[in-house]
Amino acid sequence: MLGLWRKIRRTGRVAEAAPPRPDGERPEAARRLGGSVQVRHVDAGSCNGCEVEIGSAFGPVYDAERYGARLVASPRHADALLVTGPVTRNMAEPLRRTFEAVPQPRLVVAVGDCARNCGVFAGAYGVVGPVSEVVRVDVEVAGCPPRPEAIVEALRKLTGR
Amino acid sequence: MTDTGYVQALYLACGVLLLTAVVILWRRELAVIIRVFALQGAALAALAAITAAHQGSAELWAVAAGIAALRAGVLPWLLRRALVESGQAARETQPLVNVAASLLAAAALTMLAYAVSQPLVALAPSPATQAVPVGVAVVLIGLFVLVTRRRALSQLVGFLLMDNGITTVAFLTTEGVGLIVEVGVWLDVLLVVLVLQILTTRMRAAFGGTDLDDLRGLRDT
Amino acid sequence: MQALLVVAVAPLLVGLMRQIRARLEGRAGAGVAQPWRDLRKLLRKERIAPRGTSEVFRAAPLVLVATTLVVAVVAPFVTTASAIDPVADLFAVVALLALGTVALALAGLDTGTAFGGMGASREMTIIALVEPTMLVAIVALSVRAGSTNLATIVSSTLHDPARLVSPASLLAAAALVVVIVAETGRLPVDNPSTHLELSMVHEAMVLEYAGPDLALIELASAMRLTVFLGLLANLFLPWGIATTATPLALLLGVLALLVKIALLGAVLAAGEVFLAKLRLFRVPELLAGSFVLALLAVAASFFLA
Amino acid sequence: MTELLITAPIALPVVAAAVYAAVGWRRTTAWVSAGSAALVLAAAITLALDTMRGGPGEAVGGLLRVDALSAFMLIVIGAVGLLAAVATPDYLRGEMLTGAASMRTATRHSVLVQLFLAAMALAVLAANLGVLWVAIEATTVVTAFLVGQRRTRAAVEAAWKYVVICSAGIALALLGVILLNYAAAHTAGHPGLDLALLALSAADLDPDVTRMATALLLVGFGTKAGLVPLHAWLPDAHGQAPAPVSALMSGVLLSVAFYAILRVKLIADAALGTGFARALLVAMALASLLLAASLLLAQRDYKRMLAYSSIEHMGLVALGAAIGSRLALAAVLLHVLGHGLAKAVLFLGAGRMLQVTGTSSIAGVRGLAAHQPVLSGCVGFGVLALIGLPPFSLFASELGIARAGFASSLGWATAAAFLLVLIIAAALVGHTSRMLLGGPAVDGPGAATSPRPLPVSMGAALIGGLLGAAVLGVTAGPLAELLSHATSILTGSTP
Amino acid sequence: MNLAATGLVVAAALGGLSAVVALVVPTRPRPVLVGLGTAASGAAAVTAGVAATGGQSFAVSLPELLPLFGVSLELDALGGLFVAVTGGVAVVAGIFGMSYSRHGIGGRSVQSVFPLFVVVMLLVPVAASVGTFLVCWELMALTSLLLVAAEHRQRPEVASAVRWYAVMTHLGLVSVLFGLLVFAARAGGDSFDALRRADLSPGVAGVVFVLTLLGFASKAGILPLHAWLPRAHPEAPSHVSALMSAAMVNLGVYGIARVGGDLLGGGPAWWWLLVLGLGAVSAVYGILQAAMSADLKRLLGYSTTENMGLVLVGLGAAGLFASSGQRVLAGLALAAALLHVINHASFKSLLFLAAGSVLHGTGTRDLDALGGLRRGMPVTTAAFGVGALAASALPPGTAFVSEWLLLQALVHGVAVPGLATAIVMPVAVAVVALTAGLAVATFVKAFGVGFLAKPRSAGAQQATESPATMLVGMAFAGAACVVLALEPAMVLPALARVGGVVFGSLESAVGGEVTLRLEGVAGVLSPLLLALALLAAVVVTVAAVRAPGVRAARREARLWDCGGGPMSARMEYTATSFAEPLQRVFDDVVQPELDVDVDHHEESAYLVRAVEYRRRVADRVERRLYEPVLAVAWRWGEAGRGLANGSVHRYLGYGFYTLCGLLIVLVVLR
Repeated sequence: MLGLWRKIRRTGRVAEAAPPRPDGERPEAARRLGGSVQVRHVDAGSCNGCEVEIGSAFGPVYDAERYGARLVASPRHADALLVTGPVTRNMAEPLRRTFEAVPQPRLVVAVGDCARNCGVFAGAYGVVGPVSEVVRVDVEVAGCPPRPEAIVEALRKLTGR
Repeated sequence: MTDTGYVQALYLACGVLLLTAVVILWRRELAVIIRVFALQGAALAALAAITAAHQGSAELWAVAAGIAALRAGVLPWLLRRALVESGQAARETQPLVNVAASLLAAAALTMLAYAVSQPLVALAPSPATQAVPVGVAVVLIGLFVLVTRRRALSQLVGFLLMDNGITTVAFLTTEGVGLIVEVGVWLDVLLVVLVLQILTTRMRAAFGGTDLDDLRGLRDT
Repeated sequence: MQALLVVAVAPLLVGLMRQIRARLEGRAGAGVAQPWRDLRKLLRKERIAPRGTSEVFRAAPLVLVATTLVVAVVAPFVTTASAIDPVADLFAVVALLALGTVALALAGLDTGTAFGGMGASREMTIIALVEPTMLVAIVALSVRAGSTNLATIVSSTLHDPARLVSPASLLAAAALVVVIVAETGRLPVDNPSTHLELSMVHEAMVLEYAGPDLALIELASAMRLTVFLGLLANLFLPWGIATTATPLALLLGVLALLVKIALLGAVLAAGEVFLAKLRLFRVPELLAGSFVLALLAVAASFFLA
Repeated sequence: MTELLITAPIALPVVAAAVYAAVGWRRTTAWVSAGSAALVLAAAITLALDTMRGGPGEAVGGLLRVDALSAFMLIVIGAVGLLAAVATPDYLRGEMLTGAASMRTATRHSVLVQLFLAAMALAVLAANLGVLWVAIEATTVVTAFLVGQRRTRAAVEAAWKYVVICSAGIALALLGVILLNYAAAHTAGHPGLDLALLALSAADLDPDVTRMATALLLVGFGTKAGLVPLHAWLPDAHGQAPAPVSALMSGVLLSVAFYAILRVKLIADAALGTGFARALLVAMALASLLLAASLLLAQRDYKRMLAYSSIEHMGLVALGAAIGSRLALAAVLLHVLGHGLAKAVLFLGAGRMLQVTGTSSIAGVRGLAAHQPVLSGCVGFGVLALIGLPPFSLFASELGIARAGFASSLGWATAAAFLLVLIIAAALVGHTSRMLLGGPAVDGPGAATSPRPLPVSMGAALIGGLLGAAVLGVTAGPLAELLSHATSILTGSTP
Repeated sequence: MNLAATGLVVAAALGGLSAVVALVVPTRPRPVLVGLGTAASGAAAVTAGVAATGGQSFAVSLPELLPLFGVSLELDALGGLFVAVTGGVAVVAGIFGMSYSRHGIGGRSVQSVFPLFVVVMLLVPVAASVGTFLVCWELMALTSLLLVAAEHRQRPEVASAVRWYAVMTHLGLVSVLFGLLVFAARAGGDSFDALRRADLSPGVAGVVFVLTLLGFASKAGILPLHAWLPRAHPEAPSHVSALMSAAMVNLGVYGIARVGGDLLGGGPAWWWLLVLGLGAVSAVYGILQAAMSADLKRLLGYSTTENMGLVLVGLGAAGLFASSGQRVLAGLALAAALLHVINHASFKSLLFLAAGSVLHGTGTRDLDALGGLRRGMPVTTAAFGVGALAASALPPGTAFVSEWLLLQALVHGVAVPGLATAIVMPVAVAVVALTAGLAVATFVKAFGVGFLAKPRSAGAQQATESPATMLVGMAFAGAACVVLALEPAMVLPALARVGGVVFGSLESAVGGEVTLRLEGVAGVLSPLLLALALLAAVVVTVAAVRAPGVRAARREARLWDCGGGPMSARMEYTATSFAEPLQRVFDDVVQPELDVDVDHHEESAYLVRAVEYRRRVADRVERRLYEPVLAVAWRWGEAGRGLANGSVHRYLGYGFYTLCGLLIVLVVLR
């Protein structure tokens, strides 16, 4: 325990200084959330590259939480869905249901190229299409996988902080 | 009858009673047993007669006659008839306790009878009461026959042996228990023997024999 | 008034604790007021009635908040002069809080989902084990004061502070801390920020709630935490509490309370950093330990009195 | 008048027997036996009233005597006899249906039953111990063929065992009678074997001889009363006898034999002090209870079960007699009556069960209540009565025995006895509930038989017996005074 | 004739009349008439009981009844309390039975026994002599036995329950009988007055107390003689279960209070420690078994064991305090115990009636097959909810008040000098607390799994609400629960008077009208204020949530099934799975039997075709105590058969050897 305490003391703060608030269009719904966004992550068929980056975005270095975003376990608690990967056939209906489960106002963030336009999986037999073909998408994050900064930036668009 | 003669006759009769009881225990042929039983009946009748002679009582003479008729006549006759009817197996099969042991047991029972009868003698010491233990011994031996003998007929004899013993005690102690009771007792004994005889017949019809070991249908084990 | 204070402070306390944890983990943290922002947002959101749920599901958050509110009103946080003294019994307070838990468990079962049932089952297991510890600890405390009335206990402690360092008091305090951790669903009994349904206890029951209902539940759990810490603070460190109704004393009482709660919260948050969640079936061992502590406390209060 | 009344209970059945012997059993004469039993009961009640008003009465030159105790026993004989007689026609018809009996059998049955009743009446009315012995031995003779009525192997076997064991046992009693006579002959009063005189001059009897006589009498009459050690004829005979006969044997015969023990005990207590007879009776009682418990626990035959239960109840009665206080003896007498009624109902019911299901094995009867509700109800309540539940009078009498036991020096024996009674009750309930409760059997012996409704008169007998026991348990009414008188006779005090 | 006498006579007469009516009227109107008669009889009994607790008394002697003994009756405050409670339960059970009895138990016999059962239960606390008491006690056993057997054709378990019940109740009777008869023998009299005057040596008094305690505890379902209760109560028709569980078991408590307190006049501390210990063990064990049980009525039955255990804890504590001269605390503990008796009667009758309604509506009482009843049976659900709240000792429920009183008594008892109290009281508090906690879990399970969520079987799916009279019966019981929960002060003066009967003059322990104020020790509680505060808080919260800016409308959405689905009832938590964590925690105590059968494919042991999982929580006491006894009895029976092996020689031999032995003894002793 003491060792852990010493390590905490030695390490200090790891979070990088917050970059300036991103500008650009904020979705209408995001305005009504008032600086608090709970996020439910949906893996619609991803190769898990994006998941690793989402993990880093919520890790100590990028610390997305400081902007008022938090990962939650249930879509009922969520304001936004963080969808990764191309939507596979098996995941199309669950994705739609997850979306339905989120109370209004609700937002969808498509994370990664696959979510935006199927990326390398475009046209594959098991793929229905990009996220936007299944549910309405409010914010897109490009990259394969997207950089954590990009994800944080998208989240900041939602929280407005 | 002189007193000495009375006493000797009395003891002789009692001796025969006990002896016949032991012989019944000893022998296996049912026919012999029945004959010995008849002898015992006669001895009993003699005992009654001796007492009657000693007391000079007409009532007792009548009783003695009754005993002679019943125990030396009717009952042995009934038994013999039953034996003849059965036709087969005129011997007692191996008893539950073998003969040697039976005789030893008879000795022990006689000792017990003597021991037990001490107060009976002590109550009114007289030649007659001195002989009471013989009666008690015959009762016990009769019961022993009932417990150990396997033939229906020998059990019957055992029962009658007990009865003879009891009658002996009755005579030796109080010269009978009153005529009505006496007659009632005889009647009962006679009826019991009749009943048992009929049952023996039925048993033979139902079981094909009179071995009491066959009577094991009713049990809880 | 006390209730308003608790309502206002509770989310801040949670925010403070999260902030402290974030700092200790090397993160920046979302700020102390973030829970309030969350609540504001949730209140504005849509209400959802999951199919197949009943009035029990809908009423549970209300009951949960209401029970906590009543406790907040009657317990001596700021002043020992309670508004409704006949309710301010320690047994009653414990039972009220349990009632809230029960309402939530029923709501979890009412949804008919596997998670709801699982959460309810686990929560009930824990509460069944927490209850005896709590009550025995109360006995340990009340033996000194000769009453289970909260105000009486607090004022008697004020009059005789030497008792606080008695073994009975320390043991009872230790037991109560464990119990409070279990009751409020903190580490190591339950991880309030878990995302894995299979490891959830409290969270599993509320998976179906959304919007204002969820807000009530979050608020209530924050309040419960505050109330428990407040109780702990005033039962063992009653200094500063107002014994008269003068404004100055009251102000002092409020300040003292805030400081005590903040300190306790900070300690709790710091402690959590060092702990991992226990396996569910190790929890009874922990609770049994605290039960023994409480029992020892009673014994000590008798033999060492 | 009294003379006539005293002889009536003996004479009436004899007359009835003569009628049967002459006319045979047929539709017109079927109810003669019931009439004779009813008249016996009526005579018994009248005698009871007489004795309570005017004290004991005598007849036939002092050979018969009636006092409150005899009157009470006569009432038991009359009541149970009436129950059995009412159920008999239906029972015999049932037997004829199955071919187990013919008109001749029925005739013989009726003659013998009437003689049986007469013998028992004689036993309780006898003023002389010798006559009493003769009457009791006579019951063995008349019932022997009743037990063997079916002529099956089992029936013959049971009859043989019955006669041999009972005769051997009762012969011991005869020896006892003779020794008592001997002792009596050497007292100042020369009482002979007259019961009343013996009791009066008992103090003069030679103790050693009397002790031996008492032991023999208790063991001997205990044989007929179904007490250990010579109890073993009882389950066989009761199991094989026709139901009405079992009812009479179990309900009355045992009690009549026990009546003899009570009379003997009265004399023995006066001669020897209470200790000797008490010790013997307690030993016999506890042994009987232990035996009944041992054999009831895993019993497989319901008629034998009832028979062992009779041994149990005789054991309890013996315990009560051993305790010997007023309360205990009153309870003993009440128990005798209550047990008579309940056991008669049960044996009659068991006979009917045998006719309906064709088996007397407990395992062979299942879910009887589903197709024979009235019969099952009667049997069920009968068993409840037997284990001593209120409102049946056995509750009151068992309670009385227990109370008296704890108040006496026999507290531990009482406790042991009632623990055994508890075990027996458990066994009885277990066996009975297995037979009666449950749904209608889908297959097996119970289902094969077509439901046959319970004949009216038999039903009347069953329900009447139960009601009688129940009413008696609620209030003894006028019987209470009779009980008090009878108890006074047994304790040698004035009421 | 005062009110107590009139009420009692009327109650008995009405009950008897109903029994007769049941025998003569045709099937159709029978249950209604019997139900009305029973309810009226109950109402009269309540009047009599209340009058008696109010100070009226009534005594009558009927020497003509019960041969050899005579009957004598006397109604005092202690008896009055139990008469009133029994009457109250009879009212609701009677009303409920009017339509409940139509199915399968409308027969003559059952219907006529039912009112008789009520009448004899009313007579037990009125009996004033040993004979009367025992006859009433045993009549109660008989009538209830017949009622338990009522449905024997429908279910094979009934016969087994009947057997257990008959044997155990007889065992209890024998124990009580021994005790009371020894008592009566030493006192030299049969009447309770004579017993009161008796001067027993401590040893004898102890024997009497222990013997009667065993018997009475068995009736109250206390360990280790409880085994009949979880069998008989579930198998009886539900309104009978209510009567048995809410009224009959109380008479066990009555017996202990009457004999131990009133007749024996208190006694040494160890008696009451024994009572307390038995109560504590039963409370914990009962609720643990209830928590494991998946059968609704069995659960309620075990809960009865638990509650009677709590009552005995109170009674034992009261006796303990009384024996050490703490009259205030004794009064408090006794008031707690008696109040709990009343409360338990109210909520347990409600719960059993609701369970009966469920059985009526769904045909099953297996919690694992229930669920989702709130839609089909809203009133029943509400009723069970009220009952469950009351039973789980949470405010604002009834049991909370009495357990609070009990805890207060125990807490203040810690301060009483004496080593025994110092050790016993904290443990007792812990026991009560553990019981309360487990009770919460149990009733959350019963209510949540049984009534909420989705139906788990077709029966539960098609459940429809019960007929009006059943609902009215439940409503009465529910109203009693609510009133007792909010205004317990109402019954307290009566309890004080009852306490006076049990332990001699006790000071009134609890006072106050709205607020319960303990006299002599510090402690206040106001259930009414608490409920009002709770209500106010709910109103405030609702108002706050309805504030502008908050959406009012609700959108219906499918359940969150992780996007998969559809969710079926098979995925739900069942009662068994709900109890699983608790079962693991108390593994060592309950010792469940676990069977896991894994069925492999032929090709490989790693390919599993099916897994079968069975768990059975057997009654451990039963396994450790009863099974060996039964085995011994069985062996005894088997061995005993050898005594009758059919050999006539052996039979004669018994006589021969005995005779020889006897003669030898005569020779030796001469």
